[in-house]
Amino acid sequence: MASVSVKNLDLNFGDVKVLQNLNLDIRQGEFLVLLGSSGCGKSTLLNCIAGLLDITDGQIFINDRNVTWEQPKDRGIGMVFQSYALYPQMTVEGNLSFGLKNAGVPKEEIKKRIERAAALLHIEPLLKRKPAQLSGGQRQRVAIGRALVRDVDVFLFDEPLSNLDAKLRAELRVEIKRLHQQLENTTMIYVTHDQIEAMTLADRIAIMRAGAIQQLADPATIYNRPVNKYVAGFIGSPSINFIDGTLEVNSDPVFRAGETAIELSGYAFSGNGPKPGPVSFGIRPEHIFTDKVAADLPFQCEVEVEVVEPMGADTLVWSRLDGHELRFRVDGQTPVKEGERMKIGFDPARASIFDAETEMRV
Amino acid sequence: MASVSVKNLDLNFGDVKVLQNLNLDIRQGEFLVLLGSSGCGKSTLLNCIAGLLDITDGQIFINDRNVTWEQPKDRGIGMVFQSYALYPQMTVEGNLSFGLKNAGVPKEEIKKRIERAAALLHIEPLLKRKPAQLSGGQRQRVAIGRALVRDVDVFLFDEPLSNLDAKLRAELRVEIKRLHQQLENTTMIYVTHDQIEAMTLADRIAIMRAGAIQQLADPATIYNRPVNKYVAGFIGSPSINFIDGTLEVNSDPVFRAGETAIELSGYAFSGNGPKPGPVSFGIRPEHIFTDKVAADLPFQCEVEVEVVEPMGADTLVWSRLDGHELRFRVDGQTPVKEGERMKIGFDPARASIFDAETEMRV
Amino acid sequence: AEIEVTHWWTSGGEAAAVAEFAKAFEEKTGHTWVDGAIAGGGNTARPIMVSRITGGDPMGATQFNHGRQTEELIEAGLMRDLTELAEKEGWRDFIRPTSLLDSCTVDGRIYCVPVNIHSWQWLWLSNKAFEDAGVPVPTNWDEFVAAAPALRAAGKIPLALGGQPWQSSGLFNVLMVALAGPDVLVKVYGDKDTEVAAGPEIARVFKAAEDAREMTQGSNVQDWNQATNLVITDQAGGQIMGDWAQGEFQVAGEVAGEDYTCLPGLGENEIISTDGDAFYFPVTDDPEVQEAQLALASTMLQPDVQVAFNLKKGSLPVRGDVDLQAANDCMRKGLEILAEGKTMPAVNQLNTEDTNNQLNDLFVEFFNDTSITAEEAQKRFVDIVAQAD
Amino acid sequence: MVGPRGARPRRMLSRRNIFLYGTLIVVAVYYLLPLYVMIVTSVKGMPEIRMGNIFAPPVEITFEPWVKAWATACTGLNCDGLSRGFWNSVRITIPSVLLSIAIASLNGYALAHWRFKGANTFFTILIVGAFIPYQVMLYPLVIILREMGIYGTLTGLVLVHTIFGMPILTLLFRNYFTSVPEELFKAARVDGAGFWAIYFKIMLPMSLPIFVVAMIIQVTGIWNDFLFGVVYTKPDTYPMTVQLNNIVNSVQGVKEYNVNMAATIITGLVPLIVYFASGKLFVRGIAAGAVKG
Amino acid sequence: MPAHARPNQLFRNLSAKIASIPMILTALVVFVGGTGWTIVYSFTNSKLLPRLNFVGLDQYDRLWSTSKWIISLQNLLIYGVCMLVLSLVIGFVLAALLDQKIRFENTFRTIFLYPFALSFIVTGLVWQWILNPDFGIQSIVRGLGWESFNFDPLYNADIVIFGILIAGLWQSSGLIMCIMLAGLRGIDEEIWKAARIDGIPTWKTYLFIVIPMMRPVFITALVLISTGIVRVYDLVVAQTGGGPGIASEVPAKYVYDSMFLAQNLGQGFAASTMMLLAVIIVIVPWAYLEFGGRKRHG
Ligand SMILES: Nc1ncnc2c1ncn2[C@@H]1O[C@H](COP(=O)(O)OP(=O)(O)OP(=O)(O)O)[C@@H](O)[C@H]1O
Ligand SMILES: Nc1ncnc2c1ncn2[C@@H]1O[C@H](COP(=O)(O)OP(=O)(O)OP(=O)(O)O)[C@@H](O)[C@H]1O
Ligand SMILES: [Mg+2]
Ligand SMILES: [Mg+2]
Repeated sequence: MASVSVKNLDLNFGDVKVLQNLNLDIRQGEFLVLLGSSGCGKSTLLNCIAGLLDITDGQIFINDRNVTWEQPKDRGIGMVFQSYALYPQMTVEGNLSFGLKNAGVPKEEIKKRIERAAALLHIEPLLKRKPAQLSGGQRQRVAIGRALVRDVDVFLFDEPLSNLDAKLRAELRVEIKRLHQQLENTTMIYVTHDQIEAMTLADRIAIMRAGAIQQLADPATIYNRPVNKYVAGFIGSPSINFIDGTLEVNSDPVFRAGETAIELSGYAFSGNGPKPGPVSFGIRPEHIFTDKVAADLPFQCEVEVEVVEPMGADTLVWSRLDGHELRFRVDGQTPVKEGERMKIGFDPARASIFDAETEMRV
Repeated sequence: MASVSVKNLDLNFGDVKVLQNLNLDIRQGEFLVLLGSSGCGKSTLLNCIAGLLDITDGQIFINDRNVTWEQPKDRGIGMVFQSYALYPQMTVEGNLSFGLKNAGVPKEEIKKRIERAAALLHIEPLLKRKPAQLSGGQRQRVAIGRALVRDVDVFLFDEPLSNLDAKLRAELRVEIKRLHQQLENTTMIYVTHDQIEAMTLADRIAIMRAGAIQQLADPATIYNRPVNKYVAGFIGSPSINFIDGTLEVNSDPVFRAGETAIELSGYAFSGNGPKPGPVSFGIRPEHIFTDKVAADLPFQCEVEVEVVEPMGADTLVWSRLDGHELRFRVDGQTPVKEGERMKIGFDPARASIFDAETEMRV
Repeated sequence: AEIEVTHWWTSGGEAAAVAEFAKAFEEKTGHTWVDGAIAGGGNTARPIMVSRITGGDPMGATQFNHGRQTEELIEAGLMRDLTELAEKEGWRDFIRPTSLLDSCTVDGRIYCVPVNIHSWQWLWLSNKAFEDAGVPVPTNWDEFVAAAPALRAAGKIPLALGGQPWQSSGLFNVLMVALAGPDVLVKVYGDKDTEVAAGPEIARVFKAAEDAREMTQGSNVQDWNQATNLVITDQAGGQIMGDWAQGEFQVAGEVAGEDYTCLPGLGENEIISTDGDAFYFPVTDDPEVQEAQLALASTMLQPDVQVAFNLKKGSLPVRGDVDLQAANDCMRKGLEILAEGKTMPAVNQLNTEDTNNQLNDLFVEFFNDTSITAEEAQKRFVDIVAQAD
Repeated sequence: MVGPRGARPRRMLSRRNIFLYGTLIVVAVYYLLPLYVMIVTSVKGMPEIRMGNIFAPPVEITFEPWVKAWATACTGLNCDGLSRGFWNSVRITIPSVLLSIAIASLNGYALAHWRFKGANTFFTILIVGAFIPYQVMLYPLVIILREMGIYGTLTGLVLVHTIFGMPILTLLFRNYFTSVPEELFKAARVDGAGFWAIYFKIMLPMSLPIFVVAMIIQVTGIWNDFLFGVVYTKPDTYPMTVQLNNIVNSVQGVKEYNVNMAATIITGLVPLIVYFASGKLFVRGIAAGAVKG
Repeated sequence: MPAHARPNQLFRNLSAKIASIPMILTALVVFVGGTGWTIVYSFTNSKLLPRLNFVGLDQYDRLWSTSKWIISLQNLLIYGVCMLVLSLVIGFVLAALLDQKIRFENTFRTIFLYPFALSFIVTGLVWQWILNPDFGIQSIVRGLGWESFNFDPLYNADIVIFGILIAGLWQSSGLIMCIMLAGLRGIDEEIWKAARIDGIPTWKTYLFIVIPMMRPVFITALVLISTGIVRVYDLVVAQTGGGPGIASEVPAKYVYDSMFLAQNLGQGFAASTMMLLAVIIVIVPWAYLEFGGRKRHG
């Protein structure tokens, strides 16, 4: 059953076409993450679903009801904003009850719901405070609570954690995940541009670019089998290494860049199999191994270390393969020096190859 | 040779003592990162060094010259701000040259310096644009360029990257690192609260808390041998696991928490060796291993998986050990299910143990 | 009923005079006078009054200078027709000169009650000032001009003149009557005769005005009664001003003939111009107010009220049949001239306000800017006369 | 180590401080001079004033002029000074201020958050309207009010003040509300609050400073208004400024400067009190309203 | 699933439209209506009462051949330029001085702002008095022994407009100062720090960095000052009544005088139409850019 579905949505601001013929179907209870670079239209899409923007063309259904022209409050949605958007002059309790009072919910019911939400979010002791007296994380929890008490079917989150510092962000991320597990049938649409958030939270991720959805799939697919070069480059941190070269299909397909030739026998080509021509070969830093492990892998070579970035648990090593920048990850304990030569290896089956022209996966 | 040295620095805002008796010596060419939670006085310290704040007591030396009472411009420093602080109505070129023109540097010299800085920062094509026409990363580069052209010995960075998105941040981080390598004798003091930045950039890290420096050491020491519980908890993401219990010193020291006992024969106690009493046992998620690897390690046990957070390359698993939350990292390819029981293990030698009362490392 | 009366009589003598009206009205008729004084002169008050009337919320009665100011309001049917009352009480029989009533008459109907006669044609002189200067008090304009240097030498301003524009044009008009005669004035303003206006007689007046301009240098005051005060306090030799100035002398306790001297027609051409004030009664549909309006109109013309009012105001009564025992020297002079029938129409009755305003602008500029020659000013004067309707 | 230590020494009489405070004090004198003259003159007797020096402190302090200005100064037949118009002014000012602020704030709010087609055109017209001299609109307004049948009533006057306060106030409120984060407004809409609920429950409590600013501008403007007060009312409802005008402009012999000054101060007292009472908020509010442009 | 038609746009956000009715009515009926009415009647020879008696451009002919009108325009130009420049300069300088973390900031701010609470009638009166050569500043200075001192702006036709300017500035610059101060407080602290590190002198920082950044503040101030300038009337009446002679006449006063003193409505309307025309030529394109464009935030 489709909980939210967007059909042929267009949205223009004056002459600027922000969303173009966008289609999206979200199952009930699904956790969908919208991921994309700044300005690609994520917030705009969310606002359209919430009814906060008048769409230019298309239709929006929530629980199979056409809500295209309904008021936000009648759509059965709750929304959490990046800047919290708490009502500064009301207490936490006032913030939570404002929507319910507007809807004419009886007093007792309001009380019950606030209690439940407060318990769920651990904000009982804060109910009498005003937003200014709360820390960032507490504020964000109240903002979530405000959506929660409204007992809606669809939750919209617009970068709810991006104003918080790393530690708090990690904590709240887990809380949101828990919340989703507890509210079984609640659909969540979550905008972010933090990949960790996207990967850890999503049932499915929609990668957006310039108002269009590039790929809509579960996190593993997006991570392992990105449909195009943009998605591949966007997902993963440190980001994927690209090596430009040509695909040769004699008997077995081979990727060739300068001196280097990589056999692609294990690679699962999409569609009609390999076609020769210029391509980009993408391999993730974390799929490149060194030393002993490397020795077992189908492709091996030696590179010179250019920059070393220790990151605590791991160390990121920057080197070059045939003139192309190549980064890879080694254990934080391994001693690596700049200028040193290292043996590396990877399995081409875990790579992603893209047509140089269309940038689509081959 | 000390490039920057701060002696017994006090700084009060009215009655609020922000910095107290702070001492700091920075070698020439060193890259020092100031790390600390919000409001701990990092920016204040930087401003004192720059001469933007009048200190209450103490002395500041730059290149062994007492600059305590000198004007900012005479201290031989360059500074880059979190908000870029570019002059919005001037072109990039104007931004870069304004300070030089005021200092009466000859035209040709200005031109040369701008060219060099622009080349170093890859902003040659932007010279004629205004800040509003630049992306965040480009703006930050211009801000760095503005400090660069001044040909100074000490660079101060106040959270220069915190306004940027993750990807850009990673790129610029590397650029700053390269810059430091290229400008050999230039000292850099860099404020951040992003740990990855701190770990990857720093020669030494100073962890600050409430106006005092908690630990000043190289990244590896800070990561592996934090001097107190605060530093241990502050550094590392996902953050370190703490298990409260007691230290027993019969023959070999043993850590005991409820049912669990961990032998500490490999642990390097600081100071006068182990003293029995209540302690916190800290072990980093990335130092906990599973399955085969775990089997070789000194301490092993079985836990139930509570939450699974896939993060692309790795997956974070939340479980419990004797009632205390325990997180650990497994490879992203490993299939882990919630509710499953897993075997884990770690080497207590890699742990950090803190006195429960003083919170200092034992 | 309560009847709201608006006027701009707020200075000392004026306020005392209007109080007489109010007292008599309330005592004699039992109606109530609600005073709506607006200070700042007709120029401030008039637009307010007109707005009130055109806005459909008129006062019960209002002061206006009779003349052409109200023509349009009457034509628009906003003013009450008093003809019935006038005929019943026989106004035409006792109001003198009858030209006063004529200027209240439009198409044969009477719309206002003239309450006094004010003549512009006076020169007020401070006896003490001349004494201080060691020259005799002049008896005509030429002597005055001749005495000016002596006054200057004694640190006095020979001729006081306030900064308000109407004072400048008034001064000029008085000069014109005195030096060229009332007929010329009627020709210029009444018949808009540009030939006369451009002619030698007026040129002579402009020359005299140049003298007068010289004599006024140094009087840094704005209001007319401040200028009068300069004469009262002997800082100035004299002032050309209407007989309303008399009230100020009286309030200051000065005695005509002893402390000050008055020269009607500047001593050259004794005449009374029949400026004056009149009351109009805007149309209203409240019968009680209507009744009170008639009662007020009638009260204002009653002999004793006329006497009381005009004594305070320093003006001449509009009826010839009253006895002004209490009148002082100057007033008596005026009454005599009036009795001789030496009267002339007021400038207001000849010119529209538009024309008057243009003249005000011309003369205030002329009297303040010594770089404007008499010839230039006359040329512009002729233009204004030519344009006037 | 030797050398400077601690805070950079500051001399109280540094060149910078002398320049800074010197300039401020000189300018402050220029601003205070008229106030000084007004106060000093208002407690002098007429003979002392006539003697000449307006800056000289009073030899003999008398509060006679104040009493006269407040209670006994005459205009025409009414000799009860400013007191006569005081309550009228209050009666005019309160509803005018309230209504004009209510309407302008609603306009500003609608313009900031509920734009509809053409709204900006109307707003532009309004801004241009701010440049029209009041006098030009006197006649058209008389006609409009007459046609509405409220000429000469308090309602009419309140309406006039509302109309003429609208451009600047709307600009002020619009800019202020625009600076309120849009997400707050969106959150409230999702919470089911409509136009009015958001205005009253969210915007209003958040915007007190700007309301205070608007109130000060309006109280000052309306309290000091003479033209509308006299054109659109009747003698028994004339505001205090009409009285003030009468006192100042009725010259009886010599101008009674002391009474004039006293009357002036008394009349200015109410806006001054309102202003002093909310001075701090004023500055803060203007910031929010003006800076965004 | 049924496709819904777009509902009637007229009834969307109905409350907002209802709430805007007063504004729409004011804009249309009062400002557009009143202005249109004024323009129409400027082509008539209306005297005391408006009458539709068309006379073509006669009123305009006369307007432009009247020296009082020309002088009014000149005065407005001088007054306007000076007022605009000086208000901005004084307002800004005072704000900049107050922004130096000085003591008694509150007191100084209050002093500079209090004249705003006084009406023009009052302002005009006090300044008329202080500038009166017989007992104002001039007589004081002469009393101090400097006999040749001359300072009588209100009685000297050449400089009378500056006498009015002194009072006008006194009254309104405080408000501008407040707005500027608020604007200065809104400038990012780090810009200042950056400039100090670059070694840029304070005055240059203000001139080349801060002022360009305060554009919106200057615009708000500009609207406030210029509406005040165009409408200046009370101050002139209270201070000089247009004198000496007609040396301090201003257009708003010309309009008033023509309409109510001369009882020549047509002339007054022609003058106000000219004023409006000037305002519209300057303001409308600007206002459109400033307010007509897209909402700039969010
Ligand atoms: N009111 C508006 N008028 C014109 N263009 C707008 C408006 N609001 C947004 N846009 C444009 O629409 C595009 C999409 O904006 P949107 O806010 O949806 O981006 P986003 O994906 O949420 O970005 P971010 O990650 O920065 O929040 C942007 O290019 C933006 O400039
Ligand atoms: N002008 C000031 N007056 C009073 N207290 C101040 C002032 N500036 C800063 N502080 C206080 O000094 C402390 C240190 O501030 P500082 O800006 O140095 O923190 P920080 O470490 O840079 O924090 P962040 O990471 O948020 O930038 C804070 O508690 C702050 O509240
Ligand atoms: Mg967004
Ligand atoms: Mg900081």
